[in-house]
Amino acid sequence: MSTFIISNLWFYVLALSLIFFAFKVVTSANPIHSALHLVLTMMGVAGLFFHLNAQFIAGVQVIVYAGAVMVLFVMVLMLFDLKHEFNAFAKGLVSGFLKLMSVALVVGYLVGVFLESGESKGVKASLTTSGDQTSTQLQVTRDLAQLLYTKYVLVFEVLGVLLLVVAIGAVAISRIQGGTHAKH
Amino acid sequence: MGSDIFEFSINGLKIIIIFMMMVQIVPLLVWVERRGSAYIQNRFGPNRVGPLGLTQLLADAVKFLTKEEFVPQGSYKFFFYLAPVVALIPAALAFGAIPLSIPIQVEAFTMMGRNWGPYTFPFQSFELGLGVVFVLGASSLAAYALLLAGYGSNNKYSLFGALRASAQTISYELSMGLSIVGVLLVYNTFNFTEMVAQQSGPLAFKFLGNDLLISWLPNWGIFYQPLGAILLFAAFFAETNRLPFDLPEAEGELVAGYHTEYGGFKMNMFYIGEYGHMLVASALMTTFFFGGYTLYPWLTPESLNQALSSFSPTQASLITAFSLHLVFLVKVLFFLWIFIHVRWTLPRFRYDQLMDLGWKTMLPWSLVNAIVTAVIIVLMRSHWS
Amino acid sequence: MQNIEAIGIGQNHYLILSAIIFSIGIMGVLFRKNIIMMLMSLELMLNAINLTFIAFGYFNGNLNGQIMVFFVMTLAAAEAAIGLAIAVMIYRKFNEVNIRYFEQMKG
Amino acid sequence: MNQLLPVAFLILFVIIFGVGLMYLASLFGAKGSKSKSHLEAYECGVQATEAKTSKVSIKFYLTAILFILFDIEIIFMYPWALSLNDFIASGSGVYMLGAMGFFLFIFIFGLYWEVKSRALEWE
Repeated sequence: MSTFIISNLWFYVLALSLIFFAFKVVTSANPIHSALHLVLTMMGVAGLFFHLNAQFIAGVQVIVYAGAVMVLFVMVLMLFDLKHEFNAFAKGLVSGFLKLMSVALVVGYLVGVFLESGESKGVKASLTTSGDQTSTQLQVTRDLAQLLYTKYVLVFEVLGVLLLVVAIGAVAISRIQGGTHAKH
Repeated sequence: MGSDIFEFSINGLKIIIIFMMMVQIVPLLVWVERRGSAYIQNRFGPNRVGPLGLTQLLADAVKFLTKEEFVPQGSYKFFFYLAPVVALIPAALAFGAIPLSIPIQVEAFTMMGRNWGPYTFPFQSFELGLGVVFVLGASSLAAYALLLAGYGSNNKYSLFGALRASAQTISYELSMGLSIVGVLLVYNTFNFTEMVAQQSGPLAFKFLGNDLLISWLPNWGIFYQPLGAILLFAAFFAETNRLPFDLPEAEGELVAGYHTEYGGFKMNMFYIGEYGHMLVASALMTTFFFGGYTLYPWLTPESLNQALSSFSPTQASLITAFSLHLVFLVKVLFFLWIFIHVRWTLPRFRYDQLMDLGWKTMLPWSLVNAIVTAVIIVLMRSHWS
Repeated sequence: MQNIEAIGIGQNHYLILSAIIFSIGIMGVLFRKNIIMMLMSLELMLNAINLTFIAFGYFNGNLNGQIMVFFVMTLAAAEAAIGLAIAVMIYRKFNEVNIRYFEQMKG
Repeated sequence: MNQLLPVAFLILFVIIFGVGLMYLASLFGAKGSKSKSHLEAYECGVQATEAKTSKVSIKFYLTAILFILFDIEIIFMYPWALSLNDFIASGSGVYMLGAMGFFLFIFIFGLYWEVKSRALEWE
């Protein structure tokens, strides 16, 4: 048992730190603290992706999530200059209890489905057969590209249009002057 | 990191030395900058402290350590102290991923009664299959140090300086990403070592299906991507907040932008971050466009191995590794000198000119560069027979 | 549970981890009152989902999981961008980010 | 695991290096007076006034939003740039150009619209 734990120590260390950071995201009162903990969570998830033979996705996760989306979050939080939030958490015992029950129900169902979905597949052989670690990472990315641009090319084009729509929408939203409470 | 204690300790030592190389480049570059700017402006620069002012660097180091520990009143202490450390990490990670020379092969030898197997030590901190993606990810984290410093020092002007600096950094990351797409089109790999290997031979490319060879020119990336090189180099200036893109620190009321409240060693760490980014930028330019650690006809791994056949294999690989490393350093220092030279010759941009340049000229041009490269590659490499 | 010990980090390890993070994300959305905190917890849930996709992809040996994560990331970033644009607009007009305040929004 | 171990080792070393030298500097540093005016944030002499988020602050987050969207479009170009050569070798190079051409047309149209709608004007 001990050798098993030590050789897979990295997973437990990463998993525990992920859960701790995720918990801090939700429970820290100062929003910028939680934003920074969310960045650390994303870096931890990128580390996990790295071990699941998805190195390119780990890189994309760091570039897109940790490097762009979270910068926007931190920038917006700084613009608002939100100090320490005092009543950050919803009050009310009964509603809190109901919420907890619903979350427990959903997660319990999820874990039940996972565990009973047949025996664990164990550690699968890496997705591609070729040589040492660095070339397999490249080979996985090439297969990913092959799949992305042949089988899923329609999704790829639709996402391009989606990004255009979101760009125009964001600019339009930032230009709204009127509104029910607008002080003329 | 290593199968046994010897390999583990050598790799650990190598990682620390490479990071220390980046940290030690700061006093050297500060000295070169002060002497260089003095030379450009026809004055002497520091020459009081020791010969040619060289020990000025030690004086600066001591000064940094003995400065007063100042934390502005009412600031967020945790962010204030976190920002300089976060400023160091992206540059250190990015510099660790770039190969500085060919790996060192060490033969099996016996020491202390045990025979240690043959090793190969990669001449870089960590050997990654997707080096380019890792470096882009690391450099995209640079915006956090600016935002934290600006927010932590509870000074409304440094907050604006931080917002401006991070807005500039992210808007130039777009054209940097696009010009790197152009480089990827030429090399078809994310791995730096393969890129340098492709650049070590004579200039050879497929022209309308049949191969063309120009033997007196090295196969460097600059001949395939001239526009991409210019755009990437300009984007690096903006990434490191160097002149002519250093407006967030230069506005009248912003005084020193996001690091107004920092003094002493914390300020020095911001400098280490900035000069570290400069070092990474020059290392990337040499690896992408100027053949990394190879110099085609004379100093390539193959030619050196033949020349050193008289030594034992371990010594031969050691000598070739370090001589190629010197080649790499010379090229990097050349680009560092250009960074410094530009700082003292060009005036700085106004903020709206700076953002217009980023969004309205460099981004479209790097887009055009990527498209034209792709079309030419499809034209040239598909076989017409 | 015995066969998991022998093999090492099995698929269920990853799935249980992502279930935990997903539940933390749901609780974040339900319990926090600040709009931006809810968007952040949403990002947390999407990260957990990405982890599940990649774990299934790795243990079944095909790349569909990674392609799916690619698209989920695009949608998550687009959603975060629009969500924050709306949050900034609300903040500029009402100078208040507390979600309970907006129940009386008219029109 | 040994792929990521050097990265973790380097991050740890950088943090220890930074925090250690900062602590060292605080030990050796001169001790400034703790009076209120001494610790006042540097406002070039003027009395510090409360920050009011001005109009210009909207442009910052709009730039960040547009950065995310265009960054994702660049991320989609990386696998394309990587595998273009394999597609050419398998004879479907022009198809790849067409697929990415449409995507880039959307990218260019989005950029053109941003420029024309003066969304990126910094007054």
